[in-house]
Amino acid sequence: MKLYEHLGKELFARYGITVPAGRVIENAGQAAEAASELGEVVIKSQVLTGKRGKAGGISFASSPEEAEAEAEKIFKMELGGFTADKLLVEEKIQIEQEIYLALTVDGTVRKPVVLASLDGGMDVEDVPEDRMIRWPVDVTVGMQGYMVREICRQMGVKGDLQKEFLKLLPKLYKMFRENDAELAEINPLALTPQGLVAADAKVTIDDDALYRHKELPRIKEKTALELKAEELDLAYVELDGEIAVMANGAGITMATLDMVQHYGGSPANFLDFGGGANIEKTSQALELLLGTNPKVLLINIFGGITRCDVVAEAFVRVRESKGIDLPVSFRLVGTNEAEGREILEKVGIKAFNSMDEAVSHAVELLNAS
Amino acid sequence: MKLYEHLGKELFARYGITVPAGRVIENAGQAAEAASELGEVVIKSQVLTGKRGKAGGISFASSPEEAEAEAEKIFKMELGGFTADKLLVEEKIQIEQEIYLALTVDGTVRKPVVLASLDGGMDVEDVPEDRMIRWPVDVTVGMQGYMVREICRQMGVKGDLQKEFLKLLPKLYKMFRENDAELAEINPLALTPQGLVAADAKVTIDDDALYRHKELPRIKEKTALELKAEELDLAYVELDGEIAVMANGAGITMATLDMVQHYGGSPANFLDFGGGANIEKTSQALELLLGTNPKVLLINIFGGITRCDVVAEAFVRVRESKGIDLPVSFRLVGTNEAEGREILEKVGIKAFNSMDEAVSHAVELLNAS
Amino acid sequence: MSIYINDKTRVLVQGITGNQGSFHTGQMLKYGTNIVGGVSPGKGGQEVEGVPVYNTVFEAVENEQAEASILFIPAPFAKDAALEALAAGIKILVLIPEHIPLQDAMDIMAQAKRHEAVVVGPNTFGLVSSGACKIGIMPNQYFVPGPVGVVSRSGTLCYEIVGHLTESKIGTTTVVGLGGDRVVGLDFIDVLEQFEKDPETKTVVLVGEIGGSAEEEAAAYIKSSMSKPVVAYLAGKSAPPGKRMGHAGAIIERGRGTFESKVEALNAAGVDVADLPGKVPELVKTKLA
Amino acid sequence: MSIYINDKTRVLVQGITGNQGSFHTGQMLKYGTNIVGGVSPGKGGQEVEGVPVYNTVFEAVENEQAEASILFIPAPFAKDAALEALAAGIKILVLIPEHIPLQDAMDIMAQAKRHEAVVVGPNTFGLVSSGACKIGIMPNQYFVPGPVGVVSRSGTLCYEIVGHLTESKIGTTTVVGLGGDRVVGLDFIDVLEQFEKDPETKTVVLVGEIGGSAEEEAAAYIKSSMSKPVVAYLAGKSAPPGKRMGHAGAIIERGRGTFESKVEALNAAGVDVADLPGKVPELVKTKLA
Repeated sequence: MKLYEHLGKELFARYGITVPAGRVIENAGQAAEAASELGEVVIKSQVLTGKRGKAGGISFASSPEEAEAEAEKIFKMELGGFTADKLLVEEKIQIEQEIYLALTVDGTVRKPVVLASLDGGMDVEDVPEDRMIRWPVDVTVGMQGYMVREICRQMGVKGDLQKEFLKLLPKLYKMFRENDAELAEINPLALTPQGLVAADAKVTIDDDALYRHKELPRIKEKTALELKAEELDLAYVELDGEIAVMANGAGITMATLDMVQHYGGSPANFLDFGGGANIEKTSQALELLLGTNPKVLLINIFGGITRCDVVAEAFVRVRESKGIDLPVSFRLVGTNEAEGREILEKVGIKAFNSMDEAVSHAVELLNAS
Repeated sequence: MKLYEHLGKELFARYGITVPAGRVIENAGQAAEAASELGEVVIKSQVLTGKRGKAGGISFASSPEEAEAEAEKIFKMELGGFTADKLLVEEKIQIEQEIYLALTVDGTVRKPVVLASLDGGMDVEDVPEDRMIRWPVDVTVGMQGYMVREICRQMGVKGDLQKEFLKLLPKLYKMFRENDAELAEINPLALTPQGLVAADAKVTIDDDALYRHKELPRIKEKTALELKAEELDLAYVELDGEIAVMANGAGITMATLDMVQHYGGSPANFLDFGGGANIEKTSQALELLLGTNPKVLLINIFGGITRCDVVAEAFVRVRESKGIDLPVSFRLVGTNEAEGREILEKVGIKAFNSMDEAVSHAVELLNAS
Repeated sequence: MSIYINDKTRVLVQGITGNQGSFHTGQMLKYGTNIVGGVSPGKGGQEVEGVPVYNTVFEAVENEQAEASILFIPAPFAKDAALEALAAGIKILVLIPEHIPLQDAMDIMAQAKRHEAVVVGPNTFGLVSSGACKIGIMPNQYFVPGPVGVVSRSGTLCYEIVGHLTESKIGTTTVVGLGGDRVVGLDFIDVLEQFEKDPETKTVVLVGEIGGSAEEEAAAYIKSSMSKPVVAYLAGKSAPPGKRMGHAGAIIERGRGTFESKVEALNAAGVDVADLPGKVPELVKTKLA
Repeated sequence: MSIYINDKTRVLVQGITGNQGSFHTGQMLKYGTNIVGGVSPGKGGQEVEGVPVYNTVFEAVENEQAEASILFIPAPFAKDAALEALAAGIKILVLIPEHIPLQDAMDIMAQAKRHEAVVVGPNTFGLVSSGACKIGIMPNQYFVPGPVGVVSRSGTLCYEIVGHLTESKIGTTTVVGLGGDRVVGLDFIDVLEQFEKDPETKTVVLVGEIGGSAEEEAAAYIKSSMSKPVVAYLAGKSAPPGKRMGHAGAIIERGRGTFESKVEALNAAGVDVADLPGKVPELVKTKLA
C-alpha cells in the first residue's frame, strides 16, 4: 500500500525525521490560508503516481493569492488517471544540495538495503550504478553507526553532513522496520542551512502486514473492480483487452495471458483466484470477471488443491443466475476432473484437456464474435 | 545498581506487567491512609537486603490502625545495616500458586537466561536443579512465543497459565533489555484469580550502562566511604580488618588480601585504584584509605600502565599534607621503578621488590603496633 | 543420489491438526514421505493419520529426530513457528503459507543463515524427490522418477510443465518450488548448484517469471558454472509494468525484471526458452538425446 | 606453532589517535607486532607511529588486509566499533575497554559467533604470542618465549605470576587475558583446547578468581580432555560473599562461585593450586621436569 506524500511525511516526523513545515488542504481557499502562514510555498498534488512534477502536479507560489490560483489548477488536474482530493502546501526550503536516500527490500540478499546517492532529485533508474551506494542491513544487527560511516565514506560524505546522516539513518530504519515498509524513499533529501530535510516521501507498506498496523490509514487509489477484488482477496489486475481470463495460480495465469497474446488475442484482465477456493469464492470471482464486459470468457484450471467439480459447479450457478451469454472456453484437468466435466457437459460445454486448445479456441471465439 | 522493590514494580508496570495496587509511604500515618483505600494490606520495608521477610521487614494488617502500628515498627527496624526511608503498602492479593521467574545474564553462554520454576517463594538457591528451567535467549532473535511455549512445556504449564506466560515473558524481556538490567527477578510471581501478578520485584541495573538511563533514579544504599569511592571511580569494598590495602588491578588486589590473611593479618578493605591513574587520582585513593583509620598501610604496585614514580609522588604528597604517621609497607616494581624508589627513599622508605616481602612486613608491622 | 531430501528424511508437519495440515499429511504419507511427527501447540498427545502430535518442535525433535519440517500455519504466526523450527535444529524448512510479511520473511532468512538451514518458500508448493519424498502440496501423480530436475518460482504453472513432461514420458529427479514472494529462502542458483552435482539429473528445467533479477543471476551462474543443459519457460511476457501479477515478486518496477532482459540473459547463457509451456518437453528431448 | 596469533598476523588498532591507542601502538610495534593500520573516524589520512590511519574498518581491511584488531574506544562507543570490526571481517578482536555495558557485550558476542570470530575481553590486557606478536597493553619485558601457556581472568595478577616465571627463567608460549567482566568472549576452555593442541606448550598456568563457574567448567574440561599438566592460582580466598571485588565477575552470589568450590573442582581434575602467586614457578617446574 502506497502512502500519499503527506502521510509518509507524518510517519517521518513521528520518527524525528525533519520535514518542511506544511499543511494538508482540501480546497483552494485553504491554500491561501496556508501560504499566509508559511510565506513562499510549494503546492503538491497528493496522488500516488510517479513523475507528478513533470506532469505539472507541483507548483510554487509567493503570495496567498497565487497559492489559491495554483491550488485551483492542481485540484482540476488528472494525474495518472486520478485527481487529487488533497494538496500539500509546504514552506519553500532553501536547498544547497539534493541527495537520494531510500530503504527498500532486496530479494537477492534477503535484507533491507540502503540506497544512497549524492545525485538526488533524479529518477532512481537514471542514477549511474557507481554513483548509487547499496548497503544491505543485517536485521539481526540493525542500523548501527558504523554502517552509516561506511555508507558516507563510499558516498564521499564527511564532517557535518556525516553527522546528519548518523542521526537520520537509524530513524529511517526504525520507521521502515516498525511500520513494515517495503520502500521508504526520500528524493530529494535536501541539505539546507538547518540540516537534512525530507523534501519528499515515498513510503510503501507491505500489504501482508497491514493487519498489524491498525493505526495506519487505508489508501484506496484503485479502480472499482480492483477494490472489489481486494475485498474478495483475489489477485486481480485490469488490462485493456477482450478475453476475460481466470486461472488458479499466479504463474499459470500469467502464462495464460501470454498464450492469449501468442495466439493473437488480447486479455481483459489477470485474475488468479488462488488454490483451493470454494464454490462461493469461485462464484464471486466469476461475477467480478463479468463486470468487465468481456467478449469471451477463458477459464484455465489445473486442479491440485483446487477441485474441478467446485469450479464447474460455481460456473453453472453463476451462468444460470446471471444469464451468461458470452462465449466460453474452458480447460479443466486435475482433482475431480471427471465430476467437473460431467457438470459442464450437462449445460452443453465440452472442456478441453490442454491449455493450448482452450486458449486457441478462446481466440477463435473472439475472432468469430 | 539494585532498585528498591517499589521502583522495580514501577518499571514492571510501565511495561504492562501486573503488580498489586500499592502506595509508597514515608511515615506511619500514610500507612493508615493507604490501608483505608486498599483494605487488607501487606506492608513491606523498602531496603535492598535479601531475606527481608525472615528478618521481619514484611507485615500484614487488616485495618488502618493496625497498618499504622505495623508501619511504625518496620520504620524502626534495622535490616542488613539499613533502616528504610520508605515502605510499600499494597493490597493483599489472593495467591493460588507461587511461581519463580527471573531474567539474568549467564556469563557461560553469554546470553540473557530465563529462570522459571513452579517452586516460587523459595530462595532461588534452594530450588532443586531439576525444578528450575533455564532458557538462554538468543539476543539476535529476542523473546519469541515459541520460547515461552517450550519453557512452559518444560515447567509442566499448560492452557490458561501458558497464555499468561505468553503475555508476560516478552514484556519482562523488553524491560530487561531496554533498561540494561542484570537481573529482573519476580519471586513470587503470584497466580491469582485475575492472572499472574508480580508480588515482588528485584531489579538490578548494570552500573556500566547507567549513563544511558537518565530517567532512572540513583540508589545510594552504601556506606559513606563506598559512596566516596564511587564518586572517585575506584573499586572499593569495606572489610573489617586492620591493614589498609591498595593495589592496581582487581586480581592482584584480591591476591594481596588473600596473602595478608595467609600471613595472619586482616585486611581493612579492597581498593583497586585501576591502571594508569595520575597523581591526583592516586592521592584521592590514598586519602580515602586513611579515612578508615587502619593500623597499617600496605601498597602493592606492579606497574604496567601504572607508573611507579606517580604512585610514589602521590604518596609523598599525601603523607606531607595529611601527616600520615601510621606504618607503611610498600612494594614497587615495574614502569619507572627506579624513579619511584628514589622518591620514596628521600622520605626514608625502602620499597620491597616482592609482594611476599611487602605483605609479610605489613603483618609484622601490625603485630608490632 | 537425490538433492536436499530422500526416502529416509524424517519430516515434521507444523500445524498438523488444521484442515490443510491434516489433508496434506495424508497426501504426503500416500506419496511415501517419512512423516515422523506433527506439532500443534496444546494438542500434544493426539494423532493425525497415525502420526503423533507434539506441543512444541523441540519436543518433536527430541522424540522423533526430525530433520525437515513443513509449515501449515497462518501467516501471522508463521515467523514464530519458523524460528522455532530453526532453533530446534530443523535443517530443511518448507514454508507453505502465503502473505507472510516481508519483514518477517527477512527475520526468518537471517536466522536460517545462522543455523545453516535450507528454507524453501514462503508461498511455495514445496519440493519433491520424485518417487521418494514429497514435502509439499503438489498433486502426487505427476511426480514420477526420471532424469530432469525442475526448479520454479510458481506452483500451478510448474505442475502444468511437469504434466507436459509426464505426458511425454519424461520423469523428474527433484522438483523445487522457490515460492512467489519477494524474499524467499532457496534461489535458482542454490538449486542449480545441487542439480549440477547430482549424477541422476541430466537436464534442468527452469520455470521463471517477470520481476526481480533471479533469472538474470541464474543465467550468469549457468554461463560460468554449469555443464548440464538447461531449458527455461518464463511467464509474464504480456504483463504491463508496475502491476503485481499475483506474486509479490512478479512485478516490473523501475524498468527492471522485464521478460526481454531475462530471455536475453538466458539465451546468452545457452539456455533455450520455450515460447509455450507445452514446448518444454520437445526442448528437453533434444537435450537428453 | 602458536595459538591465535603469530608474527605474521596483520593487526589493526581502532581508536589509534587517542592517548592510549597511540601509546600502545608504539609499545606493540616495539614488541614486534605487525600493525598494519589504525582506524579513527574523521582522521583518515593521518599517520600514528608511522602507521596509516583510516576512517572506517572496512577501508582499513580493504587496504591492509587486517585480520586482527585491538580496540581503544571509550565504552559507550565500543559496541559500534566492535560490530564494525566483525562485519568487516576481523577474526581476532581484542576489547581493551572496561565498563562496556553487559547488554552490549552480549550483542557483540552474538555477532562474533555468527562471524566465527574470536573475541578477547572486554576488560582484558589482551593476548601475546611471546616473542612474536603482542595484541594488548601488558608490559613488554615479561613476555619471553618458553614452554608455558598462561590464561588469566585478571591483568596485573597475571603479570605478577608471569614475572615470577620469568625470574625463574621460565618463559611462555602464549599468554591470554580473558577479561574481568561477567560476559567475555574467550573462556578458559577455549584457550585450554588450543594449548592442548599446541606442541610448543608443555604446561599450562590458569589464573582464576572467585565468582562465576568458569574455573569449575575448566576443571571438568581438564579432567575429561587434557593430557598436559595444569597449575592454577586463584584470587579471592579471603573475599566476603555478595561483594564485587573490582571485576564485575568477581562476586560470590547465591552461594556460587566460592574459592573452595573452585579449588575442589581443580584438585579433582589433578590441578595443583598454588597458595601464593610466588609458588607457581615451583609447581610448574615439577610439571616440566
